[in-house]
Amino acid sequence: MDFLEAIRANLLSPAVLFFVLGLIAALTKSDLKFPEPLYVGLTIYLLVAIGFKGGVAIAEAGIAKVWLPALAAMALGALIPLWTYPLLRFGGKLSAVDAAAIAAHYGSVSAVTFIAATNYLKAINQPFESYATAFLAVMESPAILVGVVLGKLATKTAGEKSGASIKTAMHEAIFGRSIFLLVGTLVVGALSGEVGMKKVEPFFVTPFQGVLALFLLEMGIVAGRRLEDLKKVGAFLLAFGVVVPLINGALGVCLGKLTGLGLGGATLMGVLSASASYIAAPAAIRTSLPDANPTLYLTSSLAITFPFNITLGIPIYLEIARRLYS
Amino acid sequence: MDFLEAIRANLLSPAVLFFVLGLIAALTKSDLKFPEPLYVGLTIYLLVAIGFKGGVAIAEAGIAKVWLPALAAMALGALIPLWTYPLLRFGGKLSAVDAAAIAAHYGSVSAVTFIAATNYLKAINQPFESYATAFLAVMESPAILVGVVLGKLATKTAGEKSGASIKTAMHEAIFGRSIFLLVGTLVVGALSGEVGMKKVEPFFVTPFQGVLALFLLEMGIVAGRRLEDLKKVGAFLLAFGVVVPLINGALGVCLGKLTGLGLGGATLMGVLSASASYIAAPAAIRTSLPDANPTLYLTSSLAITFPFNITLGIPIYLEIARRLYS
Amino acid sequence: MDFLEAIRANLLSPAVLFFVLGLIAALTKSDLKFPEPLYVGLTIYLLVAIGFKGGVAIAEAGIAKVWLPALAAMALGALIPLWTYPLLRFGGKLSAVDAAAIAAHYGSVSAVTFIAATNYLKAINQPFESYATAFLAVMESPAILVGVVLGKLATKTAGEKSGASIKTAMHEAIFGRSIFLLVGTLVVGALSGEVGMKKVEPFFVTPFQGVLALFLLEMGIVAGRRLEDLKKVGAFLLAFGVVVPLINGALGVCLGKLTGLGLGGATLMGVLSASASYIAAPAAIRTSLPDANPTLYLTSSLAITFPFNITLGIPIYLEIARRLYS
Amino acid sequence: MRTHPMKLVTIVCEAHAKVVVTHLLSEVGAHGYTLFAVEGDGSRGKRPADIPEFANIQIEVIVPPAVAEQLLEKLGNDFFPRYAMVAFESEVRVLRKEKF
Amino acid sequence: MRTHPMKLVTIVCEAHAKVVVTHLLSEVGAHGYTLFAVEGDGSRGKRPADIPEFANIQIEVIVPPAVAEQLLEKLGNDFFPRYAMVAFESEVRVLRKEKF
Amino acid sequence: MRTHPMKLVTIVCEAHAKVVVTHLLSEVGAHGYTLFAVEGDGSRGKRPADIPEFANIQIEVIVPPAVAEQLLEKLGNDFFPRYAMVAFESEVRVLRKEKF
Ligand SMILES: Nc1ncnc2c1ncn2[C@@H]1O[C@H](COP(=O)(O)O)[C@@H](O)[C@H]1O
Ligand SMILES: Nc1ncnc2c1ncn2[C@@H]1O[C@H](COP(=O)(O)O)[C@@H](O)[C@H]1O
Ligand SMILES: Nc1ncnc2c1ncn2[C@@H]1O[C@H](COP(=O)(O)O)[C@@H](O)[C@H]1O
Ligand code: NA
Ligand code: NA
Ligand code: NA
Repeated sequence: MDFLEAIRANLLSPAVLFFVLGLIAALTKSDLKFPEPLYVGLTIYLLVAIGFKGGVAIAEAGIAKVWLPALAAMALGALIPLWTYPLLRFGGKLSAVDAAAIAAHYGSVSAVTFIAATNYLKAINQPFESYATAFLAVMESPAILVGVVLGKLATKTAGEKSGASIKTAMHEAIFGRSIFLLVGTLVVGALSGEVGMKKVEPFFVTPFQGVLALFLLEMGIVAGRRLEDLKKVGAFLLAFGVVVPLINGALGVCLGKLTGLGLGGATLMGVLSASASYIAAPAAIRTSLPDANPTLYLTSSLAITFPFNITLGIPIYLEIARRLYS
Repeated sequence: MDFLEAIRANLLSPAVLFFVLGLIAALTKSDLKFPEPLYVGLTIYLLVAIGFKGGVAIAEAGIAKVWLPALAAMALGALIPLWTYPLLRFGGKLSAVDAAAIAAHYGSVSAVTFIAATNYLKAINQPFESYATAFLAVMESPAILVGVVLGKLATKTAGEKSGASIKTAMHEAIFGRSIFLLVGTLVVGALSGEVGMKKVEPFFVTPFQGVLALFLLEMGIVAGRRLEDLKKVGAFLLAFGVVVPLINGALGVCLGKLTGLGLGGATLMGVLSASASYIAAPAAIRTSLPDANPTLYLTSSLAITFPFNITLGIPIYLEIARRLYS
Repeated sequence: MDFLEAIRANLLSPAVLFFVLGLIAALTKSDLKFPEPLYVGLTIYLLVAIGFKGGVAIAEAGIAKVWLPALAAMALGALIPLWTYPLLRFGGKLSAVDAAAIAAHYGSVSAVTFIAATNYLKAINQPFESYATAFLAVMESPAILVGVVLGKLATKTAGEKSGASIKTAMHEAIFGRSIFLLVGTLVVGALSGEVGMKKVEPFFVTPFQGVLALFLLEMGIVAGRRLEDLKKVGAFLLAFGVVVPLINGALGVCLGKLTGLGLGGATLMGVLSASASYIAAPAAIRTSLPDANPTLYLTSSLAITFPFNITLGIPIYLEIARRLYS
Repeated sequence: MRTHPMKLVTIVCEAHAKVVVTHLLSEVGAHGYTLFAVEGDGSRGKRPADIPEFANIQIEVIVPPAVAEQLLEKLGNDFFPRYAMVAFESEVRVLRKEKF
Repeated sequence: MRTHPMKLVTIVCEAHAKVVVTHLLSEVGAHGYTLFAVEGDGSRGKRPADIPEFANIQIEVIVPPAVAEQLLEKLGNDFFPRYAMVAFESEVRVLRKEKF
Repeated sequence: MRTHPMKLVTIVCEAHAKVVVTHLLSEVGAHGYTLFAVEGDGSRGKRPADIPEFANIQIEVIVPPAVAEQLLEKLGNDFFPRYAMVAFESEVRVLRKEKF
């Protein structure tokens, strides 16, 4: 399957089409929306399913295979803010706190983008290390902490009064809902192993792709509503939201290869480092760096990078991996 | 299978039994009720599943087969209010705005009734054109628009102040949640085709009948609560709610045959034209014709026609189709 | 499989591991929680699924086999408060109304514990009478009524003003959500039989174990939050919450054998009588005996007995049954 | 348009008390009420509202001043000792006084 | 800190009226509103809030006194005869009066 | 029954501010609060409440007048510039003044 064909296959998959339908719903001001508990329920389902499956995969592969790339993933997550911060600060002329906040988002990861990528690889029969979920789990927090520290250094005087301290940010980054669920179910999956998997497979694995499609419908609506804000963020962030993922994606793929992953696993490492958080990071940043403007980081991660990755990014990172591995 | 057997089979299907259980819950004042987000979630699931499946079916059958009966279905939906309005106005001595509102509901359609009918046909192994969902999608709006125009003509002076205009009604009738979901997922399904279907089948197809049964439990509760209002609507509407569906159902079956559908498809066209809307129409009518009394149209569509169709109506329309096709 | 192995198998099952994960979430103050409608939705699903399956099983086994053990189960439920009340009153030095309230909880049953037990039996390939759900359905109310009468007798003068009467308690105990759902779907299942089961099986049976695991995650959070209250209830209730289930469990197993159940069915009867209600009973007791302290009955049933049964109790009751049957 | 003074009584209580509180409302003569689920924190700890049995509800009821007084009286005497609960009244103005 | 008197108008109505009521709010010049789903009981029977189409919503809007009067006027004349609805105003104090 | 005057402070803000606002409440000495999710519209656009991260919450807290003043002061100085937020106070009467 060549590159264009790969893109076409992704664009015409139900998941991406549902996402586009959601965008249209938002743009046509349809009153379609998911009630909040449904959204939360779908999120919990997706995180638990992916975490549990990853845990079972770790149990099978053995920790010996997983620790090195996992450590590398963590380091990559922590380092991304260090190069994106100066770019935003001096290239984009953003305030220090805004630059730190955005950098944190791009170092952290988007679980849904990762899930969509595994889905895509499965659809085109590209095998991958299913313990890659472990990388997702460990990459979420480090960048958030680095970003908060960067932001705090820059606003030492002003921020102390009402913004919660770095300690709060750390608790949020470690025990926050999504990270807790992912890490927790990884462990549960590793303890349950194949025997446990057999019992819960009809719920957590078989209908998974359909649930993801339905969820992306809602994500389309959520992202679509942010499209109005594109004007507010300016041309620099627009370009940033597409180019930086491409660079990070390439970095991730290379690191995946260096740490011994196969073609599929390296692609997923690329997807992770290319993706930007829009759930865990905003929650932590909003409380820790309240002076950062949420329109900037939410719009770039949710309305630019997320749609880009879901539609074009994933096949591109695969293509990069293919060239690297051939 | 003869007629009585067909009715028995329908009455003892889990879906209908769950509906009856819901009625009993309402009548015995049990505190059982579904939380609103669960109700919305089930609705979204059912609409998306039926729309997607219909779209895949259209892709397979080709648009050439679908357009003629779809157009006929639209026309039928638009025409039903034109004959029911005078009946309600002069036969039932209802006010003009109430007559218009009720007429709109009976021209529009009930997705759940349609879904229950496809379920029933599948259960008794009666094949049908699965692109019939397209007729469901196009029949929802026209009657609402016709009904609103009828009502506005009748109340030209009074209604202008706070009732939203025909334009609002049109937006509601086209971009309202349920119609948007149906039409949108039809298109998504048509673009995804069989390849996409395979991915989402375990979620959107396999558990479908069970989800429908659960949903009908809640519909039973909702309809059961309205049973108290039966006294308020009077004998005319009681009879109207049973006889008009029978007539419309027969019309629909005939039209299905005329436009080249098979026995199953014609039955579904009959079910659609016999069914009365209780979701999309009330939403549009309440904003466009606020002077119409909601007790009248909701009670007749939800507490009379819906239970009648679910239990007896569906096997009857099938029987009509059988006689016509034999 | 010997006893220790049986316990290990239970502790490492996904369901129990998810429960433990929930406990950890509560103890680490993670912000993970399920939205209320999701919780209600999962409860409805589990009750409907178990009820429907039980009903189908009754239809197959015939009422002749079911009535005797069902009657015995009812009697057992009604009698448990009569021996636990004096124990609590005089052994535990609790006030009359608190003793009556707690006694009611231990005579009533926990549907989730029962479901976890059927799950466990299935996992270790221990056959059981699947019509045992009928015992669950009939054991919920009697103890509540007995407990309310005990409590009312003790507080005749004070309670009359605002506490609702025994009549209210009876309505709650019979038409309350959970009991209505269970009994209702038992009947629906019995009427639908195998034919109906085939239709809804992919929704109500296949994914069941996975849904249960997810639900136990939330139950772990709910129980974990109550752990703080353990200090408030004192050593007596702590011991009560573990020892009384063991005694009731043994009683239930014996009664199961006496009324002709097999090894699996007797185990389930043991589980039922050992379990304590934390949904239906609190709801009824809070309105009927408002002077009873909810911290006492909720903490003992939810934070002591429920976790004990889920983890150790179930394999123990099975072991008791094994010894009795060998 | 002429508005008329009424009392708005707001009650925050555990969900289990719903039946008895709404019963009390009709007893003292309220013609309606509005109710919704809330989370809360108070002297009896957090009530996180994720399982309906242990949640809080907020009940709002508009009544004439005399009814408000009677309602608060009964709440204070019979309900406060038993249920996790907070209640307060405030002044509001309505359009159709005969409705309340 | 200086606070300024404003009116809080609270409207409880059937969910179907959401579009027309929020439209009215912006017509009379309100700069924002807050809205949530509620259950209710009143002269038109229970509204149990389990299906969105037949639920109640509560709308709260802070406006200057003149706007409140105009709003209640229109509600009383055009909306009360048509929709299941209750509305009332109360006195509140806000910090930034230019916001409302 | 004797009632006592208190202040009800109502805060509508983005859900992300929940932790910091409830922290502030206990800092100024409130003994409890009530909280629920709401939809909203305001100067910063619609907040449709379908995903919890971008939703609004409404927080209601009953406090003695002095605490209310201090609370509004801090909200106005430290929170208004940072968070999407509206806050206002009103007079209420409670039964057990020692509770607040
Ligand atoms: N000062 C307060 N302001 C607002 N709501 C309160 C306050 N104190 C208590 N509540 C509410 O009343 C419920 C019961 O209070 P308590 O009995 O103190 O736990 C709490 O869960 C809160 O929802
Ligand atoms: N006295 C009242 N106090 C508070 N809310 C009320 C009152 N009367 C009616 N309501 C609310 O207003 C809605 C419509 O009232 P009605 O038109 O009387 O049915 C009800 O469903 C309640 O939510
Ligand atoms: N005039 C108003 N009346 C009631 N609520 C308001 C008003 N203005 C704003 N709000 C609420 O406060 C939130 C934040 O307001 P804003 O910062 O203006 O976007 C909105 O989403 C609304 O929920
Ligand atoms: Na990243
Ligand atoms: Na029709
Ligand atoms: Na028991």
